[in-house]
Amino acid sequence: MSLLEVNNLHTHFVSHDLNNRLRVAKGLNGVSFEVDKGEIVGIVGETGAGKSLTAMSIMGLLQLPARIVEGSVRFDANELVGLGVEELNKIRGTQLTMIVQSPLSSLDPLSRVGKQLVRAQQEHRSISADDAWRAGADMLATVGIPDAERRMRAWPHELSGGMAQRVLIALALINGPRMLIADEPTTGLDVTVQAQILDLLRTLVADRDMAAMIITHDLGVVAHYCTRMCVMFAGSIVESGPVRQVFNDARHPYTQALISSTPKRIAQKGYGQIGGPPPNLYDLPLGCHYRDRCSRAADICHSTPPVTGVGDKHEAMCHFADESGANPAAAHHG
Amino acid sequence: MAEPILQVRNLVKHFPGNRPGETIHAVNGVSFDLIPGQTLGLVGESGSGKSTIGRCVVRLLRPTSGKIQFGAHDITTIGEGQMRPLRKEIQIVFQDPYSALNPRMRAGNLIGELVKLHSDLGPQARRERVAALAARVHLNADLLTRFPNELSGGQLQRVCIARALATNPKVIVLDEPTSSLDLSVRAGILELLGELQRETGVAMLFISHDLETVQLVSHRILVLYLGFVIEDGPANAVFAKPSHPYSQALLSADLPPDPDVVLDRQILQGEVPGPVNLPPGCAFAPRCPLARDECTGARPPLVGVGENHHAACVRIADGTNDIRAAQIAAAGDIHKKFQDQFVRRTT
Amino acid sequence: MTDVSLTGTALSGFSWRGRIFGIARRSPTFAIGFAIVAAFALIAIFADIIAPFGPIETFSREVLIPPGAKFIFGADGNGMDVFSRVLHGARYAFGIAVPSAALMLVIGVPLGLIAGYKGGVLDEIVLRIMDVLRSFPSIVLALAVVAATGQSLVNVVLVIGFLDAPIFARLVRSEVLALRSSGFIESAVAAGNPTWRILFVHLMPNAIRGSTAMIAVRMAWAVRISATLAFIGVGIQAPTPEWGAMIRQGAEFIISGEWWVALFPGAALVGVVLGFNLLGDGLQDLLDPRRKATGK
Amino acid sequence: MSVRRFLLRRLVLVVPILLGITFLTFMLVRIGEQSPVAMLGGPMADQATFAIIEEELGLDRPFFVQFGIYLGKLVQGDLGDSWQSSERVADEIRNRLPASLELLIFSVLLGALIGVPVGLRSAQRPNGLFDQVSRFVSLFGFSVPTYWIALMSIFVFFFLLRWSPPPMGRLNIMSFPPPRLTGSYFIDSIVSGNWSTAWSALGHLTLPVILFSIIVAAPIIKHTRAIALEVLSSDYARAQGLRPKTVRRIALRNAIVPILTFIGTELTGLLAAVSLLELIFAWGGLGQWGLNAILLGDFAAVQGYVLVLAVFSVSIFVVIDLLVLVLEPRATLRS
Repeated sequence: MSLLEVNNLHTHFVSHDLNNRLRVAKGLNGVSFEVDKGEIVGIVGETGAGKSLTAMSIMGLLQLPARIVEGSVRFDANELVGLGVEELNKIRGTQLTMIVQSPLSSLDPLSRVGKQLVRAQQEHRSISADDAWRAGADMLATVGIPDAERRMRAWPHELSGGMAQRVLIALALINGPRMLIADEPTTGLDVTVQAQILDLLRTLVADRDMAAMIITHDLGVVAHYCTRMCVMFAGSIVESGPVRQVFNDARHPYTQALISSTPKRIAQKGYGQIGGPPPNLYDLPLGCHYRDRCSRAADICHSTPPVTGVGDKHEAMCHFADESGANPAAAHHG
Repeated sequence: MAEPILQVRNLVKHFPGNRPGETIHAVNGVSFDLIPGQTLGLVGESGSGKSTIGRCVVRLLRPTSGKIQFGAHDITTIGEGQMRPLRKEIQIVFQDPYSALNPRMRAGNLIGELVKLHSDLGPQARRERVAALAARVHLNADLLTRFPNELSGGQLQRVCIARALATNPKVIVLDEPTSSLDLSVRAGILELLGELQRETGVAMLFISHDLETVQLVSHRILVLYLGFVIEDGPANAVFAKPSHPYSQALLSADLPPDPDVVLDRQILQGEVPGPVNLPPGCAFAPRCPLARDECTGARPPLVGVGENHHAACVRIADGTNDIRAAQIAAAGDIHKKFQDQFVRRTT
Repeated sequence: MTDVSLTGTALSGFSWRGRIFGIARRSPTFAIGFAIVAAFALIAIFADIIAPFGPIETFSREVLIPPGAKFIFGADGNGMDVFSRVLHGARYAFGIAVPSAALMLVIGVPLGLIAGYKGGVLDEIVLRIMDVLRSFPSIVLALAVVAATGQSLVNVVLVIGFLDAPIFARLVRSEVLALRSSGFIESAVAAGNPTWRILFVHLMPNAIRGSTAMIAVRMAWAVRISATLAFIGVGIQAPTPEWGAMIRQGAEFIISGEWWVALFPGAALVGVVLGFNLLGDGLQDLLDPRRKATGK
Repeated sequence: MSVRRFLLRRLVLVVPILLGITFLTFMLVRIGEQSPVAMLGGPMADQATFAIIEEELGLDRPFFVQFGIYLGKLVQGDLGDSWQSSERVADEIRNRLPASLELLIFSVLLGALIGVPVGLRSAQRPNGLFDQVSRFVSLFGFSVPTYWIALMSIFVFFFLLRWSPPPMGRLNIMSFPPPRLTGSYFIDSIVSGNWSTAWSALGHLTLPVILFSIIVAAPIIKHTRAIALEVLSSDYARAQGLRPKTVRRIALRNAIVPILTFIGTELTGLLAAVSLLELIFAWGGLGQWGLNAILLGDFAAVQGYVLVLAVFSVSIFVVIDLLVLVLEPRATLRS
């Protein structure tokens, strides 16, 4: 049994438009995946594919009009969907934590770093303020903040972007979680700082025997920091598998298009398939959602494609998943 | 080589800081040429002044000093009234197409606006011109009646490019034109830009922090750090043999989207300092693993390291400017062994 | 959380019924406010037809009659029908609110546009005026000006319009400041738009959105302040059927127990002002779905 | 910047604002229709009498000379004399300001005491029943004219129920004002141990304070709710799995500064709004006096009244700035 098991998760946005017609945006359409101890799973996809929504659904942080209409999220064999805030908080923030986007807005502007670290501990267990303070300072040092004692007394607004991100990681790890979800942990950081943060994350996950899920739109991050990856499109995971396998033998045309659109591949193979506009979540086509943009589309694509296993833990949601396109860019020519 | 269409010499741009008496030194003496039919890539992290340079070139900002020569015109400090007729020659495409278009105007009118401002075409001729432009950027004609919020990011960026092309400009500044777009859409935009350059021979200034994209589209590259050019040269030469320690670190921090590439990274300590108080001497010295005492003295000049390839580092003279070589030499075999181990564990 | 694609939302199947219910569901506040304001607007238009008596028609032998069959809101100290007067009072409310709101916009919006976009001296002036007005209760200023310039409907409208114009100037100015550095204004400049086109074609339609809700709120204020002036005795004077002036008439009878003279015009006043305020609040909900979203 | 330098700078910046306001009122009262000359002279006076009065009041001199003389006296603390009461304006203000402040301060305290918790509670479950009701009540408070609600409650609580003393002044006729200490009859009489006076003062205070606190609470509810909502929906409050109680505490802490700033900016307007209430309850405070001065064209008195309002608001802003400095780590002393 895996640490985190997400099964057939459907999250919808239900609202009424100005003409009083019911509108349902299908944000997630049956998302299933697992994360095991020691793994770093990367979730990639374009804007609106449902990456962040997946994380929010898992963490129970959805705000109306978004809500889970079907499916289950099991963490360490405990069902999280439908739990009240009180029970959820026993897991959230201690065993399962999240680093949300935009580090600066994620810190309480009116509490010093140290106080926030102490508070995060005292919320979940009884620990003396002194002990919590010491643990906090140690954690700051662990995440690579020099002069940790002094930084404990800093206000959030005095931190640089990279520092703030480190403090957030410290906050997420302070209660010794078993799994960490990082939503675009390096977006907005400079390239040279990005490397520092990602290395830190990987080391921490390995040292602490944790699991992690990284949400990103950067295939480079997935390629070098994740063990497994899930490719999302229009609220579904269209392909998942070990990173190396997916990169070298992508079976879903969308994954193939993604990989072939990276500048490196373009430089080697020329321009591949051109991406179209994202599908309208209020009016998703029946069958394969990628149909309209797919060069491989056929009549059969009007029926929902099955999730087909194509290798060790490698699955793709495509009618043609069995056809190996060992060289993704070869399927198209620029 | 063709005559440059735009020459920038010693461009300096300062802004008043947040506190009284403070000065933000955004750009500190940058020179370059734009050649028709070629793309110059500006690379740098936040605070490197790359966007400021772009805005100075299209005269959205007035440079503090230096010179910008466009053809026969010195546009460095001319007023908006004199600049306006020249605007049709120098266009810009911004990073975020969602905010770069007036949300209250339809796509067709947004493109038509430029035609209207810079030509005497009647309404009918204008419509035809807009349709032709839309076709050229591969934008479906039925999208022209839509408002920006009814279009996707890729479509919006095509509208922006159509706007930039509407007046047949000689120079286009592209300020991170693909950063806010999804990967699969990015490629299409890059392809379109290349296609247009081949057709029209327009000179492009391509600003980006994404090294791979810059490498893909640029003929020449300028690497910026804290408003200084620390390296320039032909794109391939710079990527093949980065000479400034910062260029080396920057290039090594790149994550190629390919798990089979073995990373060999020189991770820098700390972050880019704010451009308020510039470090003395070489701006990169405080973070440079190779910094020597003399680095905090005078600012190092750009010296030739190859054909048309220059870098500003004092260590170039004695050939000790390679971070990796220096590290290996310093740490010896132990370091190398550790590094091998690390690489094995992570891949 | 908001990364839901809204592109290509078809607007087919429009129906008035659907639209009305849709708006009412999105913002009940707006719907109620709109209904109240519309009802009073109808009263103002058809006051002559609805009212049983003329607004200054006197029944000299029927002074201070409590509400009853003939005078459903009672009769006042001059023997006038309070009901008819309250109905006619609606005309003064709208007669002040609408033109003064128009005046606020005509003065404030261009001022804010130019001040925000051009900065410099004009911006300084607008800011200083705002400073003065901020440290200066508007009611006192209105009172002083009306007391100085004389009591007439036109004066009241002018004073209210001029006093509130800086509010819109500031509102538009701050929108412009936010928009000025936003991409589309930069790209409008880079496109070679002349300044007037940037101001009125590009900035105005986008900068004025935030003011829409404020118009309703300031109309509420206009109705209130004009009534207050009349109540104090500087604005419009009795026997004009203006609600503030009527409350002033009724004030002297309160301690002796003739409550109806002051109650009904005041209730009508509260109704209209509340209507405009609800309208403004609801407009804000409708125009800024994010506010609603975080509100949920 | 040190606090002292900050205060000094603030003072320097305030001078042109005060000067502007003074000039504006000086001009306004003089272009007015009411002329003290005509009023003082009475209906029977002839041109010669008018001329004498005009000369006595200094109104025959050029406008800017008059303004200069006024400013000269102002610098020495002389606000001139009220022609209506012949009292020194400075004395009148000193005597009447405490009455207004008593009403204002009690109302603002009560209003904040009602408004802040209600606003916070509203933000807990937005669009819930409590929220809907409190939003409506708050909008009602925005919309109801002070004087009208005052008249109506006088009718109910004085005329019908006889719970409230007659709306005439701050004490009943049998009581004498206590020795002046703070200027508040209620507090002063408690301090001096005069319980019956204190009881009477409290009785007279109750109705106007409750009424006014509703007016004060309305915008406070609205703003507290908006600010709290923003905090509650922010990332830091949600992702760390904090208990709702902790989130509420953080929300309150984050809301304090904007709420304080808001109350501060409202205070000046309230000092003016209270004058209508004073008028109806014959309170004898500054507001009532100022209103009358404006109506009668009592030049010096109007000037004095307006100046008090301006100084009051300016000092409130400084106090708020200093408070924010203490409570908000991001704040720095800037002009």
